[in-house]
Amino acid sequence: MCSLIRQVELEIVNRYKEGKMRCPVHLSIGQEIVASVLSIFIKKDDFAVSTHRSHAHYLAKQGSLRKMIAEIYGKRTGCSMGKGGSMHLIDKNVNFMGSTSIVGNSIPIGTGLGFSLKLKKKKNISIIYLGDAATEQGSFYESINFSILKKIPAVYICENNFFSVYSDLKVRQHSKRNIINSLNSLGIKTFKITDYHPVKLVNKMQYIVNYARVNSKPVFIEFLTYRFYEHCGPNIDDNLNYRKKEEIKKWKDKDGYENLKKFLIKKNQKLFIEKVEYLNRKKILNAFKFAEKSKFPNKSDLIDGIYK
Amino acid sequence: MCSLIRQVELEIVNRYKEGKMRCPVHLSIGQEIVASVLSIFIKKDDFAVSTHRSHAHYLAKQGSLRKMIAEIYGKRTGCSMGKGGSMHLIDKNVNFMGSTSIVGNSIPIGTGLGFSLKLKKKKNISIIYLGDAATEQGSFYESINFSILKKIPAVYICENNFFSVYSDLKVRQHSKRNIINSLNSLGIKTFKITDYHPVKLVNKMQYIVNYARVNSKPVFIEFLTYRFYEHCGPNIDDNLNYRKKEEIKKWKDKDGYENLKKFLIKKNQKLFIEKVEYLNRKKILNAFKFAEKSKFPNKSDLIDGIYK
Amino acid sequence: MASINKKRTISFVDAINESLHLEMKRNKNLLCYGLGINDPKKIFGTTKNLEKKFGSNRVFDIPNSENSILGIGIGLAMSGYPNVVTHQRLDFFLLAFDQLINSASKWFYMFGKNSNIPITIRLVVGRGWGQGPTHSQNLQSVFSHFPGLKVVIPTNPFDAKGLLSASIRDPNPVIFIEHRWLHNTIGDVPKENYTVNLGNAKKISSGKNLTVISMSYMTVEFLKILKFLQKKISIDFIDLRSIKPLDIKTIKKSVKKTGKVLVLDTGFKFNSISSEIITQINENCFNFLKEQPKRITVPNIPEPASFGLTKYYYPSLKNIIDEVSLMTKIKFNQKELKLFLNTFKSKYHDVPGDWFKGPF
Amino acid sequence: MASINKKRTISFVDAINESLHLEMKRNKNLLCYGLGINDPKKIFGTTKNLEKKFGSNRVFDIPNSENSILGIGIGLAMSGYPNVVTHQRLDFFLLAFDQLINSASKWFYMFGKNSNIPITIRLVVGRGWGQGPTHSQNLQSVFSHFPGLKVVIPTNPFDAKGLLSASIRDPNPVIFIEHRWLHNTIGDVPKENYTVNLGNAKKISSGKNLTVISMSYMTVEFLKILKFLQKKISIDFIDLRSIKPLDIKTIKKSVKKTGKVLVLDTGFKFNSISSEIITQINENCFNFLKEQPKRITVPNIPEPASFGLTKYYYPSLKNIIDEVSLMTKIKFNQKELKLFLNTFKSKYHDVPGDWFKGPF
Ligand SMILES: Cc1ncc(C[n+]2csc(CCOP(=O)(O)OP(=O)(O)O)c2C)c(N)n1
Ligand SMILES: Cc1ncc(C[n+]2csc(CCOP(=O)(O)OP(=O)(O)O)c2C)c(N)n1
Ligand SMILES: [Mg+2]
Ligand SMILES: [Mg+2]
Repeated sequence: MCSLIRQVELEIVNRYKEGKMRCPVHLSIGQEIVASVLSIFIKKDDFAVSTHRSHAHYLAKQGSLRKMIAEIYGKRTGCSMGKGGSMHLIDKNVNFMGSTSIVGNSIPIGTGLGFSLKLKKKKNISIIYLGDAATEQGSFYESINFSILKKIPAVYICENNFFSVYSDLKVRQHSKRNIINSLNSLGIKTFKITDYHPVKLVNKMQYIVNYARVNSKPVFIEFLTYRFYEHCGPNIDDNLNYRKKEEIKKWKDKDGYENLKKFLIKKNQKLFIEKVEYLNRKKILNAFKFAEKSKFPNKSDLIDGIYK
Repeated sequence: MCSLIRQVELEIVNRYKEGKMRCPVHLSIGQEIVASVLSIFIKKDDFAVSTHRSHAHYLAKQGSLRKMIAEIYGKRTGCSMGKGGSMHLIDKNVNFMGSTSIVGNSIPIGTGLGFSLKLKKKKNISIIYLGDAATEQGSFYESINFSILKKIPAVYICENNFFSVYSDLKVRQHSKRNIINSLNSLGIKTFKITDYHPVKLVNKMQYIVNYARVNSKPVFIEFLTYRFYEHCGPNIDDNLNYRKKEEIKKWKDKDGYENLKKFLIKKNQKLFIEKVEYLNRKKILNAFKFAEKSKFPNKSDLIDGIYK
Repeated sequence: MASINKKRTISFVDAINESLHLEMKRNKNLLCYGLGINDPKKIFGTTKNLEKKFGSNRVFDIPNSENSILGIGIGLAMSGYPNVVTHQRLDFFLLAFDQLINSASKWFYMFGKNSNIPITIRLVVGRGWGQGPTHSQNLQSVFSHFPGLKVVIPTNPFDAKGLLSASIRDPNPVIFIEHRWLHNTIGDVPKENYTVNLGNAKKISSGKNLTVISMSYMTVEFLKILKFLQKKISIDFIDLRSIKPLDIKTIKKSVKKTGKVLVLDTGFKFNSISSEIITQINENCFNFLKEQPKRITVPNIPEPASFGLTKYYYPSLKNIIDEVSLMTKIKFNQKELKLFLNTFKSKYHDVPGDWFKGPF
Repeated sequence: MASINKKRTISFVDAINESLHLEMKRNKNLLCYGLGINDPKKIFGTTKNLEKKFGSNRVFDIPNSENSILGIGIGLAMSGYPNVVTHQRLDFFLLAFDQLINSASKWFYMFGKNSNIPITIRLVVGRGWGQGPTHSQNLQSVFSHFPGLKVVIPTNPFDAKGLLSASIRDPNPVIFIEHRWLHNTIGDVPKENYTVNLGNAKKISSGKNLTVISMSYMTVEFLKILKFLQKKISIDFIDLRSIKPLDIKTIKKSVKKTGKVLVLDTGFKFNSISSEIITQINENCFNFLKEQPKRITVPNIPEPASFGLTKYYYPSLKNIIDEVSLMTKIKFNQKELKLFLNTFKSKYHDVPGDWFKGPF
């Protein structure tokens, strides 16, 4: 999964300059490991919602790759018929219920989805991806309060990449802020992921997801992570110097994707990797071909779908 | 102060049925002790903002009694020229900067006022009164985060009377929710007031206010308290049975106002009390006379004041 | 609807309550929630016995978190739980504007018709008795600007019940506005579960001199003077009921006939629904207009709390009669008019009726 | 303003930046803040060097908490710190609707003129390149509905600078809307600090056959075709600049002269500013109208992200010319028209210019 996501994103990078993907793209490169590990434990009937940076989350939920690429190309075959663009992905076939572009906006929606699972008495969970900036929104706090109150099986996953666009955490949150403890005191079980060793990570994630699923209770997980490309767009923007060179290097060394690869190679899985990458490659090229070949929506699609 | 507030509110109760105070009133009877004790340590240049239930806070900040009563009567001499009513009190002469009716609405505003003190490098504080329900609003959490970030001398005072209108805490917050610890982990000093012994209370309040003032840092205080009258209006609504009889009795026994009185009587201050009450009584009657005699705003006042 | 037996008089509040009961029975997945929904006052009585009947899983109180609460409702709505959320004042709901506009209103469109949001948002609008600037805003104009929302305002118990049931069954987000001063009005309401179509205005009277288009509490105001006016003037009186979709067909037909139109609106004048209606009349019936279209709205001023000011703030019956008189050039005997208006004089202009003693 | 030397060409972005610099210098208490205000991109360059010059106490980045941030700004504004807050998209600001409407807009009124709120809210509106439903909303109509707010939309660098300075000095809350596609336009801008009055529209051309009233990016669009149209039609072209207060005086004068009016609006049609303008024209110039007032707006549809759809979404130059032609009954040679329109053909309709390569 990790490999698929990385390869997809790199292909977007490659082709963006062609000017055919005419919409903002927020790439996940550097952050794929979060959703990838989670994907092992997500069931089809689990819900997921996400943010502007949702490619990884969508794919990790088994969202259709072809439809995602077509959406970015603005085609009628896109997952949102071309109307939403990269920031509004959906694949109801796998219960990826939508990503939205307003910071904090999808958190209550995912909470409501989780509530519906509770009401249906299903042993499923609702996964809510969010960034570090979203934890500054009132909707985050309000939603957590509600899911504690109603014992909602919601898994809040904060990918803390230290930045909101180019704004450092320190201009937004006090350095002594301890969100893990703070939320915990509200009555939600919280986890902070610091160890990225593949096996440990997988085990921990399994424990967490299981906890939410079995107890029908919300959990909050903070992942420290890093994005390698610019906030929005296909370029690397380290030339802007908003992040320290050493910091960037440190995180590139920690790259979950590369480490996973190394780990697998050590386990003599090199062939396996190559095979996966080859298959991914084929799948991706197919998806782009599909997107390119697909038609734009018709003029009549413009007015269609305001009301059901 | 406590006595003044109680007497004012009781006079409103007495007269409300006359139908001349034609606006909602949210009485503070039972909760006066909070603002009263605080009033000892508030300076004129300190700011204060409040909520729909603001009579006590306004008076404790030395807001003009006459203007408050006139406002409730809808008169032109009212503190808001009759345009705001009981839920929108202001007295800029003493830096009571406004109370507003939307739950959580005045919290960021008081935070901004506190920020201005910081920018002016003044040794003043900004007092922000709020109810337990307001701690469920995103604006509460967002404001606290901001005041921690910017080291704002804001004193957040939560009067937890266990109810939002007639809705019990338990339908709004989980019983394990520990707001004191939760906020503390965000980086704000927090206090919970449990001991209502007058001397201890006064000492504690002094310490808290001083802490914010001297260190220019925000603090959060939770007061457990109780309202004796209905949520809105001049009646006692215990007949609705939304609160347990024992609970009501327990809190009536704890009544800060009565206990203060008893305490003072023990200290041989009975005469003092009588004198204060007599003077208050005169002041109050005067204020009501002033309000009754004052004129309604003119027709021309209606359109005046949309823009400055 | 034709065969519905109409011989039972109940209040607007009870009509709302009945609709909720019938719809919750009809759809086992329908949820109802809101601040105070299960408290002793039961949202002015509109939610009484709901929890008792349908349980606290389906009828629940909520934290004071309007924005997230709407988001949660959206999540529930898209996963099989259509729902009704109630706010005791419209003004509180402004906190939820992000979820309303950026999510609910456009979800169906922006996700290529993958998920629709069947949610009904009941908003109560206050007036008088010191409601003041933050408890009295009539914002149908603002809601109606946004593609994807429907906006409904019933003015009598029959429509209240039928429109609420229709809103609940509608697969889209519907803003359902209840004027507080209508809650205690009474009218004939059948026991059965029935719906009133969203998007259909109601013709209250037929005439040929003047079209009056009205909404919300203004409809009740105009009803008070309709008979009096009809003695001399033949009036097409239209109660909009739905603001969006707007029933331009009914409006068009009427204005083409009368050539004169007066719009009564409870919103702030600037960019009110009345402006849109007048503009659409221009677009559709310009050559039929015998006279400039007129509107009566509240002024571009927040409602002041003072009893001494609300008197000037809200248009009076006399204001309306004068305007009608001016437009139709039909004069009324001033003495007769005065006598007539005196029958409505109550000691207090700021309450819906003498039964009202505050506080809200 | 008469003596201002106008011989210097700068961009809209630089004009905004200059106003901020000059005003911060002029008023030592003025604060500027917003998400990303001090980041390397400096809000499209509009805030460059501000922090360097005035320090991080007066120019600061903020947490992602739009609602409270506005409340904090209100608190600052009422205690001696007028301020400018910037949001990189208008859509994000919907989170702050409670503070905007229930506090800022009515504070001065509802507290009996005790405190005014000098705050300027800069909102950037996106278009094209997949901005889509949540990055492209032109909500001037909604803001303008509320008593107490002013709403300003400059369309060129000169006005951008002068209107921003005027907004900042205005003692009331002002919504200042910047269309993203205007940011890179250039124009003559004096170096000095000057203001352009809020509430005054600008007459761009004088004529007698037709009044065209326009705002925001539509003004730029119409400017492209003005000369062409003027070859045959004498046009009064008015750029509103301020939506509220609306300069009805200038509009009235013009419509009384021409008797025909076309309003160009960037908002959703239903209840757009164009409806209010047409209604006020009805109220003020009904007997001067030779023809029904017309409007061109975006449809009642959220902007779709797809390149294939935005093409149909936004009115084209041809749409506008056709409408003008229809209204004035003056026909253009179709071949000539085609040739003319071809001069504007760029490969992509969804970018402000060829320089734009994404991502936003
Ligand atoms: C309410 C709101 N404010 C501002 C923005 C602009 N914006 C887009 S992405 C983003 C950064 C969000 O940071 P974070 O949540 O940490 O996610 P990341 O981009 O780091 O993955 C911002 C501020 C927005 N989309 N919505
Ligand atoms: C945003 C909002 N939601 C709902 C209301 C209705 N309302 C008025 S007072 C109140 C209760 C507030 O409870 P709390 O903050 O605990 O204050 P208390 O009344 O107990 O002093 C509510 C819900 C409101 N005014 N604003
Ligand atoms: Mg981040
Ligand atoms: Mg309370």
